[in-house]
Amino acid sequence: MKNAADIVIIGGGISGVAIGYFLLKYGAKNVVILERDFLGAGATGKCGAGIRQQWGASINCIMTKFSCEFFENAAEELGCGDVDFHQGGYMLLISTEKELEQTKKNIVLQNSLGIESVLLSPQEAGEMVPLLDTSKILAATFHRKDGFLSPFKTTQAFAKAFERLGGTIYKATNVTGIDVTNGRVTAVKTDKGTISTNIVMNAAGGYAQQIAKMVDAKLPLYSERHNILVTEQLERTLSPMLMSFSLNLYMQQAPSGGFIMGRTCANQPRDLRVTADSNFPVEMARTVTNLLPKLGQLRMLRQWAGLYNMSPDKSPVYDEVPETKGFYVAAGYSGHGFMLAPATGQAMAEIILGLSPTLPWDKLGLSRFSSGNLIVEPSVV
Amino acid sequence: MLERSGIPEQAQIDCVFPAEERLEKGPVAVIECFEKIPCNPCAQSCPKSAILPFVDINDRPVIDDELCVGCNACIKKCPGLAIMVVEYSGEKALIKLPHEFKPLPEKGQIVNALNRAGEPVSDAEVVRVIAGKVSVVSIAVDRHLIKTVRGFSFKEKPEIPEKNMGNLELNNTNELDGIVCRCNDLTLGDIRKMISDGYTTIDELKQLARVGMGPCQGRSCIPIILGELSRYLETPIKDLLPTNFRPVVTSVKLSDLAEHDEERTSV
Amino acid sequence: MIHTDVLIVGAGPAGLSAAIEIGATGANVILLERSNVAGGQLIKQTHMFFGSEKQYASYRGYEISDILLKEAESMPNVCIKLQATVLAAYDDGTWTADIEGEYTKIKPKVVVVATGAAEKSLPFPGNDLPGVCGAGALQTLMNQYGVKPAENVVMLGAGNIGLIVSYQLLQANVNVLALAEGSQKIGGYLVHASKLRRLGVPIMTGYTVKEALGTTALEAVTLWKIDENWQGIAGSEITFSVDALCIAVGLSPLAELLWQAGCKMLYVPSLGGYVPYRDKSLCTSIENIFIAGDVAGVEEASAAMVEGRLAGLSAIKHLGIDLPNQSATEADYYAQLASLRNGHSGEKILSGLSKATL
Amino acid sequence: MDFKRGEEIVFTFDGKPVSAFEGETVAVALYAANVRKLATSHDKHRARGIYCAIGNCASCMMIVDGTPNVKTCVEPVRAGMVVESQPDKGKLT
Repeated sequence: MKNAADIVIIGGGISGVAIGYFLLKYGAKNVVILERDFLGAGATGKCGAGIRQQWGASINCIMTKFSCEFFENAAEELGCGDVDFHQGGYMLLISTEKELEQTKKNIVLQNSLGIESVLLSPQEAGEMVPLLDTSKILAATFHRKDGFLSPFKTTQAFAKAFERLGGTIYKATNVTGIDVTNGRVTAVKTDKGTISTNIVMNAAGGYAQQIAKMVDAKLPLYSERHNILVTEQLERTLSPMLMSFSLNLYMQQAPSGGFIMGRTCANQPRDLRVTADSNFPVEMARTVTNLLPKLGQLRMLRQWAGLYNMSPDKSPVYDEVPETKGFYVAAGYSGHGFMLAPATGQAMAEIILGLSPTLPWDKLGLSRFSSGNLIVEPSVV
Repeated sequence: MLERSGIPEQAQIDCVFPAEERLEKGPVAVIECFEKIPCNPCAQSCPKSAILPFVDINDRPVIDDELCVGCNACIKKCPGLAIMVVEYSGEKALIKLPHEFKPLPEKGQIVNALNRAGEPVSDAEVVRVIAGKVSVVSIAVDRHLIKTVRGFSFKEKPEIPEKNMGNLELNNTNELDGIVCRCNDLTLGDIRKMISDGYTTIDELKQLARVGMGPCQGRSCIPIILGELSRYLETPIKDLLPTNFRPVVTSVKLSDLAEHDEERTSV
Repeated sequence: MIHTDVLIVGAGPAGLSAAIEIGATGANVILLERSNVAGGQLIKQTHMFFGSEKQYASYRGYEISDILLKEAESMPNVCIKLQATVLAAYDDGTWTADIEGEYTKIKPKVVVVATGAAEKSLPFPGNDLPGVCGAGALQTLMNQYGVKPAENVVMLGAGNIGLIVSYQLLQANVNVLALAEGSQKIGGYLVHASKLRRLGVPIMTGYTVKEALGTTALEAVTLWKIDENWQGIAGSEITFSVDALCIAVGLSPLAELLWQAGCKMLYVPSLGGYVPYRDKSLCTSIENIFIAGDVAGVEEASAAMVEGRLAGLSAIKHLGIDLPNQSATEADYYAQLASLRNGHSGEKILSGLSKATL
Repeated sequence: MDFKRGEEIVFTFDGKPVSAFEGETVAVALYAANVRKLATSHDKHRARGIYCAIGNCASCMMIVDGTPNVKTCVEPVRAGMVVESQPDKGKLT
């Protein structure tokens, strides 16, 4: 194991490998990624890996547009295999007047940013997705460039590109502590050895707060368990990804043919537990069969859970912590970390290397929580 | 030897056979049980307690052939059908054998007498048939075969296709080394390649190739993959990172889930 | 949500015995069995049983299952449900099941998991052809449904299952052309092996399957000799024309529910695979979850029955019910298990148990 | 061994009538009618048949009365059932 590095990234999920790639792309040298289990073992390997540009806050629209364009030619840029980007579009289902009002505003914002989302009548939505019971919705929005990717292949593509540019990845390596001398990071201690460094990138996802404690930094974030299930595999019958905030669900038919679906359940534990929730299958089944009755024939095969790293305004945090020099954090994605990964990589590379920001990353700093100008993001499941 | 072929050695047989004089005096049980296994029904079944009581259930049975009258009680009780009753009767040897096959032979029928390897050694005449859950068939053979004959078979044997069919050209669609993951059609070669490419945990293989994620939930493939990983990493399986087994054991319909009756309080 | 004192998963020899032990105290028991008939492996075992009279020795498997089932059914507080698959165990103590198509949630005070074991599979060319199946499958066809499984069979594996199923195939007048065993020695009881040899079935130790041949179904199988590290020796091939190849290369515990519930697990080869850690009284690392039978370690049905009784007794103690001569009964069960495991076949089990016992 | 067989019923397999006994499962009835190939694997389209016979594996999946992916080795036979072999991953009806 190396005993020194310019930058040590903690966390081998999609954010960690993306940040690593962008750092080396913009000229950083001697970058190391430390992963406790294997790449994508955390929330990355547990999520539906969707990507949508249909948001209420412009910064989120801009960042996901950036990410979408990156994913569209990731195979060439990373040069390490396909990322299975299935661009079947996202269909957001609207079932309340209040939500319809907010959605109309969102569409104006999105169109102004070059995102060609459209409003659909229930009948139009029904033609695109025959499985839908259109009586349950008032309207829908659709953006054909949205879709989902393979979380595993995308993570592997970033990781291989990172290694090809000279980066080093240590799997099965657990971070046990971070040395700080007069307010500056000096080394990262692991169960396999110690690496001296002046820059530590906290990309530990749901464990961001645990890692931050190692430098006595307090993050206004909490990690919450979110359950998800997959059904048996069938022939492809559903192309777009479906989502509804008011009806509280998201669903896709994965390349394997299984339908992946999830929702936000009440009072979920915040103790980093990723066990299965005993009420989730029934709640999920009721939600889905209410909206898509034919899916009642589908058999649930498996249920699992991952951590959402929640921020107060449900928008990400990209910043250096005030308490300790050289300790950077990228977290608080509140359930859409995967789709933001290219933007996260770009942001952290520019912040760490002091490059001029291509997007207003400062709006996503920690200071916003004390100054009060939060980026309230209404559209999150 | 017995452990390899299943056929006891002559020496082992000799030491469970009573002396020649005893065989002349009348029927006596012979128990060909040469292994210490947890089993004692023979001792319990003997009305004459000629089979000495077991100290430990794994003891091997010992017969006091003065007490034994060859009444067949133990033949029917031995789970391993290891007991037969034998006696000399003039020029012949009478052998009573346990039989659990249909159809039963008839009295007077001529059958093949078989040795312990199932090979015919001579003809034999069926002298008596006692039908039951375990039937007892006694056959008569030449007396010098008393230690050789251990079974019988009917004269007309079902024709069994001869063994070596090298010339079977079947358009064989076999993958080179067999299917490991039946749900996703992954062969042993596929698995070994992925492991040598650096994916050295079950969960990585699951994510990469969906192995263990099909309807069988990894029951047939994961044990094999553990073996492969253990060999490749030279690490005992108990030290490998285990995978997770998630709900549900067998798939359940979403409609059954949706129709769940929360209030029901009895099965 | 259904609240009950005890949930027992699996109505095989272990599950039924646990139900009888607990049922006698009057505690409420729900016994769920996924198959449409109770008895687990027992109903397929047409041979007479080993062990001592306490474990119904000399009875036939399906007779024992009838005895146990009748006794369990005679207790009003024991509710037995067939075609009831236990689906999941959640960390909040909820267990879910699909009982005849009805999704059910149960919150038991105590659970006895007696889910048994399933056949191991073997990778070799053609191993997925129809006609290549587990020994249990042939037994199910023969002994449960009375269907003649095949005309000509080759059996793989000389453990007790391979030997016994071969004998049962002969009884169903199927030709067992050969029994191949990869290791140099017969694994099962030698009396079973002698039975087969007397009936003309060759036992080929040191041989294993090279390839199964056929297009839409099995037509032939090629065996070959193997050296000490199980590599085939070219030129030693023998091909048999068969319509069934029966795999009996060992069982491994069906421990998924214990994984889900969060029990500490350990891989123990001599017990068949991953098994839960447990204490002497068969309690797992989770205090209200007990195990019995092959899920605790692959053994004979006789041991499964005694473990069922022992786990039942431990569950009763956990419920706070104390019976008059409880410690005497418990000592008897420990003694029975010790004697069953005293032979040379027991050494393997005892060494495995020593690793898995807390 | 004597078997108390249920009364005889008929169901169809790929259009052809197959007789079975009440209490049998679909896969067992087909096996008795000498049908060995029950399913085809999705990826390499290899023939599959009874393997575990107790619902542990996925080698006997067929379409039963329109529902795909039914484990026929644990699916009880019913008179008039329509059983079809499943060429693909199955479709919603």
